[in-house]
Amino acid sequence: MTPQLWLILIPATPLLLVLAMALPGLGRHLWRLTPLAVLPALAGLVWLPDGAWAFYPWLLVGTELALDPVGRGFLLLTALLWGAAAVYAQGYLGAGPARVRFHAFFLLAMAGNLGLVVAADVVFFYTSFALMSLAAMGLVVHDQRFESWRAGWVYLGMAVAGEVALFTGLILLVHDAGGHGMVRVWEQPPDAMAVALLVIGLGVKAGLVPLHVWLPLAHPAAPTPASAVLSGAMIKAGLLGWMRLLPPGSAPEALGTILVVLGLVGAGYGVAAGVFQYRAKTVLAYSSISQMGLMTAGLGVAIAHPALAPALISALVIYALHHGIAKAALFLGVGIAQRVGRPAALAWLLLPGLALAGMPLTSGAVAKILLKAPLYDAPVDLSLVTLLLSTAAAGTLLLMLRFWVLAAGGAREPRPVSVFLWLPCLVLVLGTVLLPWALAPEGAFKALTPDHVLAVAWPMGLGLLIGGSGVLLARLWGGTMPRLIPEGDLWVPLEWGGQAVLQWIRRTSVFWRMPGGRLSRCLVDGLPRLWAAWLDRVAHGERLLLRWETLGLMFVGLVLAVLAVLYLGAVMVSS
Amino acid sequence: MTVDVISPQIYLLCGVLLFVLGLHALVVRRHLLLKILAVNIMGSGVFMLLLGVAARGEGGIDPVPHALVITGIVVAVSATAVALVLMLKVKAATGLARLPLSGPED
Amino acid sequence: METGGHMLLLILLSSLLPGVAIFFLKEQQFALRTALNLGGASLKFLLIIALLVGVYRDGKTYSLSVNLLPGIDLVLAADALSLLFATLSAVLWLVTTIYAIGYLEDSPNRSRFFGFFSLCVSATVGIAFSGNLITLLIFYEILTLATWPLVVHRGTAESFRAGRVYLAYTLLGGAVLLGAVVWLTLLAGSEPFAAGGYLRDLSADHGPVLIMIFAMLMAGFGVKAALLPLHSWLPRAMVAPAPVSALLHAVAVVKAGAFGIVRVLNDVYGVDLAADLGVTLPLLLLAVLTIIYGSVRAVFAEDLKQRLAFSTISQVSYIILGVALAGPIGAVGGLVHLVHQGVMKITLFFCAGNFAETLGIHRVDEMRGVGRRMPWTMTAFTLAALGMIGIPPLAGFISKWYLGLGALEAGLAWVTVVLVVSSLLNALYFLPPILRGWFSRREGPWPDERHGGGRLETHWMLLLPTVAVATMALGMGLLASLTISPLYWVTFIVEFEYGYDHIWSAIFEWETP
Amino acid sequence: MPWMDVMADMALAPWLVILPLAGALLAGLWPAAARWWGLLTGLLTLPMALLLALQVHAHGPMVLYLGGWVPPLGIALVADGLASLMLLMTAGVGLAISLYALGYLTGETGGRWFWILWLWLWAAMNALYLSGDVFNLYVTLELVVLASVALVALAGGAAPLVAAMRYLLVSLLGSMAYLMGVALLYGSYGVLDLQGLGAQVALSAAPMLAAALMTVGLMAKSALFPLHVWLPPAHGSAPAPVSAALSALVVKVSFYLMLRLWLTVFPALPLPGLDMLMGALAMGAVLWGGLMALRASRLKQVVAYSTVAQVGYLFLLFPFLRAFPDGWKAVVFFAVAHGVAKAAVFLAAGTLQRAAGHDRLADLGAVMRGRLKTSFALGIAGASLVGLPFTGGFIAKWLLVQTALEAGLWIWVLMVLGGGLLAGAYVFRLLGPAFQPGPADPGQPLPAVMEWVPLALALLTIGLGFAGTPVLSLLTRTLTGGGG
Amino acid sequence: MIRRRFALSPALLMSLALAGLLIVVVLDLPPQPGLAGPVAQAMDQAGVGHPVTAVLLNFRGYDTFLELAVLMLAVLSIWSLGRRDPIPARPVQGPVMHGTLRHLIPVAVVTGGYLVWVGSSDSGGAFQGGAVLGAAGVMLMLSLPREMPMPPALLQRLGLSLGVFAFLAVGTAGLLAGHGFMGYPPAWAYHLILGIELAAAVSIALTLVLLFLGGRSRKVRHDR
Amino acid sequence: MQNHAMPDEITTWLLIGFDVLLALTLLGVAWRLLAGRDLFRSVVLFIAFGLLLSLAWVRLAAPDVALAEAAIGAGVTGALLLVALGRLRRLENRSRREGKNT
Repeated sequence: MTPQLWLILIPATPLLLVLAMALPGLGRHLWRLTPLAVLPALAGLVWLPDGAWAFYPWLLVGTELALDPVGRGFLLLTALLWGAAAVYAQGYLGAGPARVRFHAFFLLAMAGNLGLVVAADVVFFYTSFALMSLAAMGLVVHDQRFESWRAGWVYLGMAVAGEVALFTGLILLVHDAGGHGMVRVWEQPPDAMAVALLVIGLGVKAGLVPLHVWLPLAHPAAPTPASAVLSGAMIKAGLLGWMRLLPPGSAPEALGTILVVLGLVGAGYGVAAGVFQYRAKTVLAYSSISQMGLMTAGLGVAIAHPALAPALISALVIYALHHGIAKAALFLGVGIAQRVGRPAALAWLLLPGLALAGMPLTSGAVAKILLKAPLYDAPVDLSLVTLLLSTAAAGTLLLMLRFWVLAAGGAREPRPVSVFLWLPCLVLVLGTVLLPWALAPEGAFKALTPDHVLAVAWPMGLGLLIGGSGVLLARLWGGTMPRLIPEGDLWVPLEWGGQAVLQWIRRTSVFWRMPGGRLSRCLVDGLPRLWAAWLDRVAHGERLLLRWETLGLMFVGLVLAVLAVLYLGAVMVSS
Repeated sequence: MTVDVISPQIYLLCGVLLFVLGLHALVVRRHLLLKILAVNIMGSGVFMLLLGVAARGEGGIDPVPHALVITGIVVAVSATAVALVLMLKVKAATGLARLPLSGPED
Repeated sequence: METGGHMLLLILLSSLLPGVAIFFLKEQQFALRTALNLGGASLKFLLIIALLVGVYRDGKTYSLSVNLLPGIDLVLAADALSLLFATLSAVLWLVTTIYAIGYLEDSPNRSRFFGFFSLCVSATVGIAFSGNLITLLIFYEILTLATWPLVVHRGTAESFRAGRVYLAYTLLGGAVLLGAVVWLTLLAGSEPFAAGGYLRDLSADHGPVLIMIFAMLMAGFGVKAALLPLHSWLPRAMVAPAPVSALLHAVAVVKAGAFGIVRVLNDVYGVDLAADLGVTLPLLLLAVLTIIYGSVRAVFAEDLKQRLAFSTISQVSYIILGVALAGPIGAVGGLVHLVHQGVMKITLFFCAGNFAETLGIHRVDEMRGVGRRMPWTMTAFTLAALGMIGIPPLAGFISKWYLGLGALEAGLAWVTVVLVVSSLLNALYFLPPILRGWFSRREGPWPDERHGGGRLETHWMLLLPTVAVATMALGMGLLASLTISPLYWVTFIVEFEYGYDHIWSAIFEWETP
Repeated sequence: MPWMDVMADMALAPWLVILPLAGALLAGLWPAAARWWGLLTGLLTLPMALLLALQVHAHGPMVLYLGGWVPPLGIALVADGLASLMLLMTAGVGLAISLYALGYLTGETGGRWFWILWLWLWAAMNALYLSGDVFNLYVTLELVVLASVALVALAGGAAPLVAAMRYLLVSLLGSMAYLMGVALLYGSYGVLDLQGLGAQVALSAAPMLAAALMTVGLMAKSALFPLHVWLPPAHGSAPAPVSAALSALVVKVSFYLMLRLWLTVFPALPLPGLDMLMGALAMGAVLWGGLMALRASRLKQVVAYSTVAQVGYLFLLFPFLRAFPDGWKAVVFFAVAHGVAKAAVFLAAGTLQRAAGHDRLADLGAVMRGRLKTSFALGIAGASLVGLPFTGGFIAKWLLVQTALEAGLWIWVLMVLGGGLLAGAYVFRLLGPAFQPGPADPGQPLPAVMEWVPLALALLTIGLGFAGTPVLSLLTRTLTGGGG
Repeated sequence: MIRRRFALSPALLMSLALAGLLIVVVLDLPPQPGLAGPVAQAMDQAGVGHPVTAVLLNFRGYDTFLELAVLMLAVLSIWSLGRRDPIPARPVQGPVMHGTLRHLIPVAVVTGGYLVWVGSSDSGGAFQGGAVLGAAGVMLMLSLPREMPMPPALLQRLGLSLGVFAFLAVGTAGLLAGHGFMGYPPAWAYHLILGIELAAAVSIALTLVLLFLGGRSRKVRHDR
Repeated sequence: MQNHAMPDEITTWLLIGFDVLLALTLLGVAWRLLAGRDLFRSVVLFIAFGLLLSLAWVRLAAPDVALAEAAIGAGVTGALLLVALGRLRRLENRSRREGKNT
């Protein structure tokens, strides 16, 4: 197996499967094979050497695929999550009428996500990114409820805007670099415009704070397996994009500061908005925003201090892996939690939640420690950042508390949980515990040292304290959580405003007529009448001319006129 | 001979006036017969002009205009004959021996 | 000069003669007509392949010239650009013929339709092979003559109105063009097209005149290319049957205009001279305005074909935008869009025709749930529409990519903003039908369902061409760097015909890390 | 080529008068066989005209002194480029008209009269083209008038008779004006042959008045706006071959004569001023004729008004002549292109009219669909009228625009192009009914020749699209005079 | 009445203007030699003695030929317009008329013949002679019974085209014999001209009669 | 010489006087016939005009033309006009009769 074939198979397998689904007859049953589409990726993880690189001159405008350590981490995450979600979807969707369509879009998005991880040139990255974004639309609106459509439109609008920003940014990058290979792009420091566009374009996907509004809308609206990959794998594409396109050292350092600020704001805001939510999946979505904020901040530090970059990047990979797995486990768990009793539900959800909050012994603790460790080596004092990172863990626990309350509460509809549902979930839950030992054993061991335990434990304690007191207060006053921040926060006022504007436009006739419509209608109606009138006038003239007297007069008159002009001409000539 | 110097001028003048008279009548008179007569008189005017020119010639009487006028007379009578028959046909077809004021509406 | 001219003549005749023969066939002679149609189309295709082989492998030159007036010749010649356009025409004609046979099954006046259809293609190929401006003008006008009967084919009052508007515009354009060409011929003689233009020597004395002529030429070609103030015939011409709209929009009329503009800019004036005269920027602005305007109107159009028509107005101007950027990469983007837009738009029109013919769907809001009933067509529609938006890996992306790069290269970064806005607008009017088609549920019966009950979602002659062109739209993007791809070809044209030297390496010789 | 040399010695020009005249006489003597005499004449005249054109092209203009009497005493026959081109066009169109008439006039009592008069008309036109003497031209002009008036009246009925009467009177008025001009010229210079006059005419009152009278007289005959009113009824109501002959050929005759006069006799007269007047009238003609053609509801009327419009282009002669000595060539090519195309259109219209039994444009759809060949002829020839490419009309339009542009005469460029648009409007209006929905119906059974001849003429217009160079080079062999 | 018809109007004004212009021009015509000189010089080769006849039938014979053609065409045109009506308002038939005619017609024939013959040397010629003959014919027509049996159609047509035909034949013969179209061999000129004149006179006379009758003959259906 | 000259001059002036008179008569006749209302009178005047014209031709030393004019211009044309007028009258009567009948 050469890397040449293997690397292309990683994104191509799901695509080939989609194509096969178009086969008459047999195609209708091929959706069963969806989970297998990640096999080449998994195999690649195992077999492909570091720095595997392949070049496909026939594909697009010349495509490079490669697998570097960062890519390997993300590939693991992607393949694992998509695989798990695919298996889960087999059980979750059952034999619904639109399952073929769901799986088709699922596979397309999967292909995109896998492709962007292995992409080593800008065009293929963008292609995969677009494929993933647009195909995910099919997952978001799958249920065709009003909510899905609303979420879908917001998602799609933002995704397309993001695509366009990304496209423009990439063009600027490529223009500056003179080639579209990633290596080529890295050689050239990108200009500010490109950076801004890339931050925005990828920020949409990564849930960067003002661009995050689609997340809390889309996650609860999508079917559970789709939410899992959306939140676990796809939003990491934004992070990966930043790492790929704005690598520390090449990107301007001011960007780092901006990302740190935006990231931390996002981390805090995610918590603040999340605790006021009433649906478990929404809470998870805000948690994702918050966690992505942390990762963004981490990347920001790396960009601001390129010296710290190697350590921070690998830490971010671990963190992304950890968050992806834990978040996917939680989403899948939500699906199970609705079908089992309250204790069982809590059991499914407890471990990933704690992992997310940074509970020692879980991946969370390891990830947080790895992320924070380089910060202490920074040339400037980053203790504020560190402190805020730690504090965020308290917020995460708070969110998890809210999540547990919501997931375990409410009406239950016990149903048998098939193996397709619990198996992938179980794998992921176990993953949260086992992952650090497999990937970063020394980090995992380091996390067991007391001061580290303490470092991750006090925020949890703080969170527990706030959460507990909050729950107590609620019990005492018998009140419920105030709906301070609606689902989709910023989007809601925007939507109101937009609808008001639309109403106004609809009322004001100037707007809803097609531009130029009135003028053209005026011309279309008026000109023929004018024309007919003129024709009548001409015809009347013709009748007049037809009279012999007119004809004779004209004749004599013309003789005189010709004579006159001849005379004038003669005068002109002689003078 | 002084005689021949002056009198052709008179005929030249007369010829021109006949031409214009005929032309005017052709324009303003409605009856086709009169129009035909007018054309003939126009022609006579031209013939008179030609013969006047011939008579005025320096090298004696010029026979070429005579020939031309004879030819012209014959042509005129041919045209007149055709016009008269056509007039009769128009009269028979429309009941009027004049051109209608306006053409047939389509 | 007369080497292999018979080949070019043969290519012209391969559609002309069957066309003329078809006119005189009886309505019922289905088999013969179909044989003539397909035979002609296939023959043309093969001949063009042979021509390609001759030009590229054996290095032959093909040209034919017939004297028209002293000093003025009718010249047919095959250069890379003409081959590009001719190939596009030939391929799409073949496809459209099949489609049209299926589409017009059992409708009246088919002989007439196919006759004019063939004439139309002959004129288009003539435009492609025109070796000088006069020849281009001649075939351009012939095209007007040949397409009018197609526009009014249905014979309704509405189609006559459309035909009148079409004629008014195109004849006016033709007249202006004639004036311009005559003027130019007076100034510079009837020179053959030459890369880099042949007016350079003239520019010193005749600057303002050349600008004036340029404006007239643009107006003349702009009518068919539906540049901004001259566009409004196009949406009306939508009353024509779907294959006509498809061919009109993708290849024949609109492209003829764009092709003419490309020819004038590159082979008559030359980009340098045009830039010196300062005419490229106004053209660029016009193209930009058209792009935006067409897109905005498309957003407001509820009729599917109308929406596609406005989209055409917008998209064709990309070609003009590309060449007006006056730089090599922009030219690559523009020229490659000539092909890409053709393939994508023909796909869209085929799809619209399929919807209308199979289910009676004419409006965007009637498309709910059509994806389940006609998944193949809907897939084709999706591919082409996404391509139009510029989503990779479809053909439209390649165009936009190089247009964007070309804009940056030309130092006109703001043009990328236009591309962005246009892409957003494209998304605004193409995504709703896609989403409705795939994800909405349909309640109640279709407006007018035909071709039901078969194993396929519609008549195979409708489906096959649709899928074929959709595949092409995908393939042209996905495999853009294959030697047979339009991109490769266009790069060849731009580098070797127009003499830019770094383009090829920038696009096709990648550095291996 | 040897046969060319042999030919050079042959006096071909008289035969072009003798042949049709002999045909006319024979047809008159044996009216029952008139059609065959007509056909024979057509078949003989065309090669003769072709040979003459070749001869002129090869050896330059040929002047033949009749009876051996050299002008100013005698009369000269002048066969130069212009004349031989007009002869050739007349022969070509004439043969087509003859063939068509074979089918059109079967079993009609008027048929034989058509043949006799048509052959006379042909002979008269040929005599006129060849004549080099102002008075002789008058006689031939009268011959043309008498023959064509009789042809118009041939249809019978009130409208054609009134039309013929009006036509006759206008023509006589024009002839008289022309004759007055002849008299004035003779009075001034004492010669009658064109070359001799051209050598003497100087800028003075008498030739100016003569020029005014002759020009306006001929304008009336060639139906220039506003003296065009006699034409549409006459051409619109005559039988199809007659309409074709009148519109395609007879109108050109008086135009030819005017061109000849201004080329040969009056070059000394000043054109500035006159060019503006004539140009304005021409523009009026193009607009007026075009608008009326757009309004007319009957097929043949549309075509007749189209002639009114197209005659306008002919009178661009004056602006062009002022700009260049060679400016007239474009106009002559236009005249030829228009002649062929208009004949095709009128003949096709006749076929459709005969097939449908009427020529109301709105109801012709079925027949147009049923008679594809004819509709095609209508379309192609119409395209030539519009000036669409591959037709003679395009080359003609090109030449007009080129000439106007070369002279910097913008306004005429606009007029030619705008007139083309109007032509486009009415031509496509003509073709419109063919595209209305409905059944195809070939209508009355008709002889095949009535379908093939218009088509052949239409194809000839395409042929003319490639004849620009030879025609122009033939036209360089034209005698122009003046400079006296 | 008359004044009203010729009332002052734009037409009259323009006519007066034209008249004025013409008068000025005509009175100002420069003296010029005309063609008297060339004619006089060529008379010795003309074959006839009278200059007008020489011009008519030799120097400008082509004009005369076409003029005959015009006459013939006029008859044909009239025939093409349809059959004739009976002649209205005949003089009363009676002995006076008859007797007059009986004397007048031979005189006219002789006069006509003489005029034709004398044309070669003095005033007169084919047209005048033909006209006199024609006038006689017209009178005969007027005097004869209402529906006179006309000569056979072919004969009519032959007579009608005799002049043109003779002219054309002689002209073509000249062309073939190398004297040019419308050229006479000098030695034969007189005879040929006289022959043509005679033929022309017959034709003219017949033509005039037929013009007078107007329209094709009613009874004898000679064109079927 | 003077004696001889006097009659010459007188003759000259007489002739000129005759010419003027003839010209005026011609013009007057032409006017009357064109302006008149009675067609028959016009025709008769036209014949007279033709005869006067031939007189004028004689004065202009054109006897051939005078002969032709008298025979054709006045004679034949006159006859043509008269017969045409007669037919016209008959047509008028016929149409009047028909008008009455209907």
